[in-house]
Amino acid sequence: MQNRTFVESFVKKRLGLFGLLGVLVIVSLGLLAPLISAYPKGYGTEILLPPSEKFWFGTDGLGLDLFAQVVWGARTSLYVSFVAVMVAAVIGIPAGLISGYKKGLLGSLIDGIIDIFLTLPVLPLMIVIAAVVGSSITNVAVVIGLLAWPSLARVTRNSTLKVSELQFIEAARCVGISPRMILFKHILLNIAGPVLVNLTLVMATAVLSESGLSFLGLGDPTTWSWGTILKKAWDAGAVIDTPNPWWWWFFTSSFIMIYVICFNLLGSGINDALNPKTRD
Amino acid sequence: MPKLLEFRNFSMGFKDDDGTVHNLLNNVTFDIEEGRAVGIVGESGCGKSVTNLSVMRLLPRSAVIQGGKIIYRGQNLLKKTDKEMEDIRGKDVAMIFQEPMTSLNPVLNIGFQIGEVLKKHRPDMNEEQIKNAVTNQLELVGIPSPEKRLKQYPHQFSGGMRQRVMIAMATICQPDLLIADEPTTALDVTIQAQVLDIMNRLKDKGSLMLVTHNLGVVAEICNDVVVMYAGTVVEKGSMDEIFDNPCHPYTKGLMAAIPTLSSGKEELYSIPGTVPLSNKFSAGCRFADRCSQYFDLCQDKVPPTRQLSASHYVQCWLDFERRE
Amino acid sequence: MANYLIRRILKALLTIFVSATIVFFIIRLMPADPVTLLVDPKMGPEVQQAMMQQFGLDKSIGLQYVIFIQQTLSGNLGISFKTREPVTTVIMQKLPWTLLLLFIVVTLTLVIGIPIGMLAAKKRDGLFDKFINVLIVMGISIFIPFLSFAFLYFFAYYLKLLPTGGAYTPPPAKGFDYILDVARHAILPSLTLFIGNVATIILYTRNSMIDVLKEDYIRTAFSKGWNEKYVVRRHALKNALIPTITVAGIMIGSMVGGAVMTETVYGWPGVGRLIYDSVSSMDFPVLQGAFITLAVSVVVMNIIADLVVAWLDPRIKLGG
Amino acid sequence: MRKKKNVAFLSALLVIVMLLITACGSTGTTPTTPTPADSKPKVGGSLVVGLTGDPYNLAPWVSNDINASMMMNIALPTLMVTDKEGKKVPYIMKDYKISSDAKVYTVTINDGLTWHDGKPFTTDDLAFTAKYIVDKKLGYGADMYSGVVKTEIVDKTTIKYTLKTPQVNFLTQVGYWVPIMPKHIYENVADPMKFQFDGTGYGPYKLKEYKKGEYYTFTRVPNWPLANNGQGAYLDTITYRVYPDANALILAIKNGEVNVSGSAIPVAAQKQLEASADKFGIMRVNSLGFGYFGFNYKNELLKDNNVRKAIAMTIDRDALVNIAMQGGAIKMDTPISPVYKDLVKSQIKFPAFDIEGAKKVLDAAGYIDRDNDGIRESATGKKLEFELIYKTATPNIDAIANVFKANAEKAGLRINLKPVDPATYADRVVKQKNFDINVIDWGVIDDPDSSLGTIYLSNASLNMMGYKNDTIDKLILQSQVEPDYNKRIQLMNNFQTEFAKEIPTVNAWVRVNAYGYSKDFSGWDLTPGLYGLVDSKDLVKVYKK
Amino acid sequence: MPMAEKILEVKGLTKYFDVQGGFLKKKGQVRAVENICFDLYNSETLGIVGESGSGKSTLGRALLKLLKSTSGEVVYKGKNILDLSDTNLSLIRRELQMVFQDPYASLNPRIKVGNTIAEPILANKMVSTSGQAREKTLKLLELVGLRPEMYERFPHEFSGGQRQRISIARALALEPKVLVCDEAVSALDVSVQAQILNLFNQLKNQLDLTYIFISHDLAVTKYISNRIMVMYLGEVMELAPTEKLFSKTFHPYTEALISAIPEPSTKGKRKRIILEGDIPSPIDPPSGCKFRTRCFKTMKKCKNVHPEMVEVESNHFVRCHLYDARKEA
Repeated sequence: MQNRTFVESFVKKRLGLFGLLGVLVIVSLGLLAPLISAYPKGYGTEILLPPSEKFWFGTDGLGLDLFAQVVWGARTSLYVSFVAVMVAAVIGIPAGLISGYKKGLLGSLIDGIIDIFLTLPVLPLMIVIAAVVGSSITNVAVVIGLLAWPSLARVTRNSTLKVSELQFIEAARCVGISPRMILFKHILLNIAGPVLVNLTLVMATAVLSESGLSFLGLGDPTTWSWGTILKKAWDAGAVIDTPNPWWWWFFTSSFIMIYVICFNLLGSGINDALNPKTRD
Repeated sequence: MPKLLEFRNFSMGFKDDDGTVHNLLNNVTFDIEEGRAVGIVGESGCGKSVTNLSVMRLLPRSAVIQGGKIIYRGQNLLKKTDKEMEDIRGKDVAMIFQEPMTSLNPVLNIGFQIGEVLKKHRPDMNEEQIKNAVTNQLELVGIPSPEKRLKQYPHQFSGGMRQRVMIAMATICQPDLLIADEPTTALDVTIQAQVLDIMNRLKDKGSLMLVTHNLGVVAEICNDVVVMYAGTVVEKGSMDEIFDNPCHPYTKGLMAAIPTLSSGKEELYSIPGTVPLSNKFSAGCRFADRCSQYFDLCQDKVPPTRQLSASHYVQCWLDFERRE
Repeated sequence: MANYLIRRILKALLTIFVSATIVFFIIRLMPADPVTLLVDPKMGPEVQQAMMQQFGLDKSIGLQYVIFIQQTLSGNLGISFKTREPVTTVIMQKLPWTLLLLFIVVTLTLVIGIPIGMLAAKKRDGLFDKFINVLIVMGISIFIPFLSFAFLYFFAYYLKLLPTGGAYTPPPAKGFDYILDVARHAILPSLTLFIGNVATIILYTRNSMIDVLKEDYIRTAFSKGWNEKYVVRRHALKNALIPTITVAGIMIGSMVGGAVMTETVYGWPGVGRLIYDSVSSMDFPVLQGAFITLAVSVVVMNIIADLVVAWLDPRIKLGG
Repeated sequence: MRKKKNVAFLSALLVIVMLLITACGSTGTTPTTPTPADSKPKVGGSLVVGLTGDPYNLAPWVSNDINASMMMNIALPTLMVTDKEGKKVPYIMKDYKISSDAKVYTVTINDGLTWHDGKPFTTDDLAFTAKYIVDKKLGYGADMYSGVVKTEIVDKTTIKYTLKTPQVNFLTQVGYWVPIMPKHIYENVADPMKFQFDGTGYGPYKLKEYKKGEYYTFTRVPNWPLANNGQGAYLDTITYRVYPDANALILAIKNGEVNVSGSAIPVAAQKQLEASADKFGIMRVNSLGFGYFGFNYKNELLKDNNVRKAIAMTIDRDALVNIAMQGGAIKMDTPISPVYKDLVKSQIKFPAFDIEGAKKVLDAAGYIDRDNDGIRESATGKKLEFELIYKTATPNIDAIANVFKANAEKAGLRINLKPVDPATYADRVVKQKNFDINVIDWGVIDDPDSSLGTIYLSNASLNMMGYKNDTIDKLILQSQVEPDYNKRIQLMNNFQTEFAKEIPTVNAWVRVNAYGYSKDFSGWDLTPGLYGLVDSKDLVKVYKK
Repeated sequence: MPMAEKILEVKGLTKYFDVQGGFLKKKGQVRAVENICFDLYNSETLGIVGESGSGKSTLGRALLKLLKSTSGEVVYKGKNILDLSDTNLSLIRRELQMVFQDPYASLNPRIKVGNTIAEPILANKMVSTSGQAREKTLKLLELVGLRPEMYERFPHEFSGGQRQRISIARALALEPKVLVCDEAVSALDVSVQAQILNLFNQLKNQLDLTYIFISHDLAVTKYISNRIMVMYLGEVMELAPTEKLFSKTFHPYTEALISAIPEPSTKGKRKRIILEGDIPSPIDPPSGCKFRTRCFKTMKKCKNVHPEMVEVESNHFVRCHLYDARKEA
């Protein structure tokens, strides 16, 4: 769509804007974590305190501030999402571009691989790989990225197919623009929208995957991620305990949901702004 | 001759995202007399298709009717209930669409899709009768071995054949008014000839409202012509009047700009600029900024509609010779 | 159609082969030596050797792979490191439970999700649609363990209405009581997976319905004089179902993923839970077998979805 | 040779235990909640036992797994059990005699026992077990029986084992650890690893039906001679149900789906059960095992006694026990577990928690933070930075590691946490001995002298530290052959003095094992042992109110 | 018409497409263009007309090597450009350029129109600095009737006619000798179509261009072309100077085509020849003469024998069995 109207129509979609706002809040939480609160480490004596002015989200079983954990967890979640997105993008975008643009054996080979990977049950595979590579947050992020690329590649491929049918690609070939320029300038510029939308979705699902893996005990327990906080809470029985230290799991769970919702909203906001077809 | 359909100062527009309504059709007024074929001519963006859909009341959701009437056999269609409209559609007024590729449902066989019209409007007919009627209708529009074709799906038909199916579907209830929206635009010339031939044979059974940008097609089929520009009727009259004595600068320009088999090699007349978008219409004559005979008044005030003969009208500030 | 089916099955076999290969090599990439797990240091070297031989660990990776493929093709998934049972036996005990769960969830999702999506599309931009849109965003953002906690806490612990885990109360009752018992146990896991997946189906149904309603042939149908109800039912439904069913087929892959977490939290004795258990105990043959089983189920369900699509869509059915 | 064997099998025990999630040994502390005798015992009722892990294999001889041993112990009870004081006493066996040279053991078994399939249970089975286990090299049993050179069946209930070398603890080991194998079943089994054992035993309960990974149901053997004066056990059926984790198990107990926990339950779960004391009871015993931080002597810095001492001084046992372990453990500041009261009377202790003191020790030894990054360096510029490796599966271990890390950093040491899965742990720590510091919750289930040997003897296979001290070696070996108890205490005190000076490991806590049960049932008893409340000899006394 | 020198010789140009039936399955071949031979003379406009499936667009792309031809030669300046490697091609390719059909799709919506024109200038190293490229672009914009300030705008800010002007400017940026116009005015409104047709004529005179004008619109082709080539199912049916083609039509297909066009005039309605049936699929074309299934003059021979091109009069070529005799004569 058109450059100016994109921003306009995005702003008009209030949900997308809300998502963007939420994403910005979480990103700044993550980036500014050191300024917002001290890294929660060691132990404290004020164990399992409910939310108060001093501890906004209460404290956990080690007497550590849960607000600080959530803030630093945001940093990890962003890191995981970002690394996963990078990995997915580095593999998925070129794979999609090539399979969409090159019609020959290479194209259909890559397409076949994408197809197969899309069919695989991703989370079980992720569990297997995560169990094998061991628990480091970067490993987990890379694994998530490695399994997120097929959907990105598929979106890239479909968009590339559509765009490369368009005459300006042929026109560019005709006036002697090199294939590389065509692929990475002419086509990429035009499929940036749907690719971006998919990237935000990968950002969202990456956090779900990381939390899931951490919850299953395949995460990195030495890093504060939302999944780890939940895992600790679950292990300590905080979820079903009576009386219940609900703050231990509630805020973290909420942040996972908010994070995912915000990225999903952002994605669909961008999507709506890019495809005004929903307006009739 | 009795009037079958009358557009009376019909105005409508489209709502954009902000809810602002941009006027497209402005005071559209013309008649279709019984048994006559009217061609509505204009370039893209002049509101031809919207005019069609307004008759059928099948406008998209963002369309807003701003005023006027569409009178069919003395009754304002805009005032009909949905239920009443359903009874009119397909039976009294039927429509052929531009894209035969997309206008047929890909997952239903064409026997069903044609028979459906009868199922709706002829409750007296049983399955067997419907099937026979459909077979006959397919034969009528020149589809070979119709018995076999009934069971087939749209993707098994060629473009020309699909348009024949569309025609069969639209005419099976013998509607009083057949609306055809660019029925041959998507077709090859030799196929277009076939379809025009069929339409010529069928048009005598009722009235025809043919929308097209192809003046040749109009000349081939129509009795009357309505020339539209940017949502306004700039000129209307009988075919001879419009083709032999075009008055409006736009009509004249249009005629002169088209190379024909009989035209020579001299430079073509061309109208400068392009049809404006609906949110950029000028307050006065919408053709003003492209007009070769433009003067100040054109820009500011909507020109009057002048009657040049019993059937010939033109909406323009210029003075024309009235003849009978 | 036959041709289509053959090609479809060939592709499915290829997919299974690739997943088997991936998981085989990934497991062998593991830094820790599986022998450490398998063999107690107290065992004499000859016992260790015998055990390694028994599990084929003494052979080269390439040879192990060839043997693995041969055995897999003959339906032999090896022997569990831990229980020494054939992996096929272990999996066959679990598979019905997973299939039961998936069957319930897929049925519920389609039966409930599709009508809601249709309705939302029909009443597009209306209050109901807006409400559904909010639910969709929530639904696709669900973190399954969180949902499971909430259900477990509320229904099982707080209200004491439903059992906390397992698939039935042991020892199993007989006849109808057994079915009832299983049904009670299945409620929470099904509900969890259902909520986690129905949003996707609603979303896709709604979007594809909206797209279909914009098609020219819908306008054609209206131009024949039919009302909205008929047009939606006869003209839009089938067309809108085609992409929805395709997505549902693909979604089963992710549903199986969700099943791992769901089965783990609720102790549902299925293949997902088996995967989790085998990871904790590093039981590679079982892990491998469980994963291949899941891949096969997913692929089979994909084929079923594709066949349904082919049945709905004459363009595929007639090979157009 | 004998010693080597001894060491080998003890190592084996430790590996098994190490691989378990929870340490299971217990000492003779009395249960905290005495069983109220509020109704008459009667036959009937069904009990559901919750497990948090699935038995790998029904045959305990091949499975090496606590869940199988725990569950099958009601079908296959052992010859000997522990009494209230933790002493080994006969159970299936009636009596035994040891020859003066400790080479010949004469064992009599109780009469009237039969296998569940009707075949009589005789000394034939005992002799078969001794031979078969060794022949087929089945698990730790193979090592325990390996010293037997001859078995001699005197009559149906009497058997004589002759050992190659003197061995004072032969019977307490095989008797306590290895159930008897059914000769009539196994004599035809060529490969016991592949054999599917049907669970046929000779105990108070027999296996009725099961579904792997889900449940195992046992029914009462009527008039089992060794329970309740020949009446047999009270409960009609006992079902073991497998739960994914402790939380699910607790929920199930609270829900009434499960009546007793098989394995020890975490502190949070204990609190939940205590919240409804009218319905649930908890019994606790101190674990025989202990938690320690071990130093790898391959690391140049950790080789320095000053560094080890300083680290020892940063360990805040109060925080570990009260915060990290939520009160589910007791402090251990002596080299030998305080459970052994006689051995710790000497009050030989590790350096106390004193961060300032630790700083002083490091300053004095020349470890100073030269580049002001908060971490001290050695004279050669090496940073005092260590990797702490531990198994993720251990309860509370993250918290323990974090408490340790926090205090060590206050003293200018950097600790990098390295949580790993059990396989990697076994690989890196036990096999490769590639780590700096490890922390582990150690479960030991035998006498301190022999268990100490498996860790601290310089050639011990579980001496992951690479610790070598001739004095320690000599003291341990002496105490293993010293028959006099008081002399042994003296030797152990010498050991502790040397140990507290050297600090190859810092021993820090002893976990308290707690088991939850439903008060719908009565007759609960908890003696030290492997199986908590569901030990065969205790479970037969449980009845439904 | 005085015959100028040949600028391009096309010999036996053939292009088949493989049609993939999907995974592991070859469905067949589209015989899009078969054995096309013609010469293009300097400064002429050769019109190519045909209906869908006639292969006219494929021919245009094959000429410019945008598609890899199955066989045949395209000789330009004495060299068969189909044999040239990509590097040598670029020099010659510059002299053969194309204007595309869809003014909306032929410009990259994300690139400013000025850059769209300047990009090929730089890519082909026609100038060394971007400043020079800009200068040249501004001149081109002026040449096609656009204002210089439009350099900075994006395609969506332009109307169809303006976009087609931009496309023309882009093609002209490489200073071509031959311009292939593929349905270059079909997508435009009639009033705008005239503007662009006039521009083509104006540029031709100004720059001494040679056109190959591909269109389905016979009237437009007649207007702009010196010679016309009529194609049907991948083959040339008739090739003649414009005046000759219309004054004395030989091929039945051409005859039908001309008669099928509805004239926007009230005068003298001609008798129309209506061909029966559909255009056959180029995957499975009829045997013998490809037109025979719809031909109103079909003979027995047409079914079995594939007709050859016959020069029925000077410079007037026809592929039809009706004129076999003339060839022999």
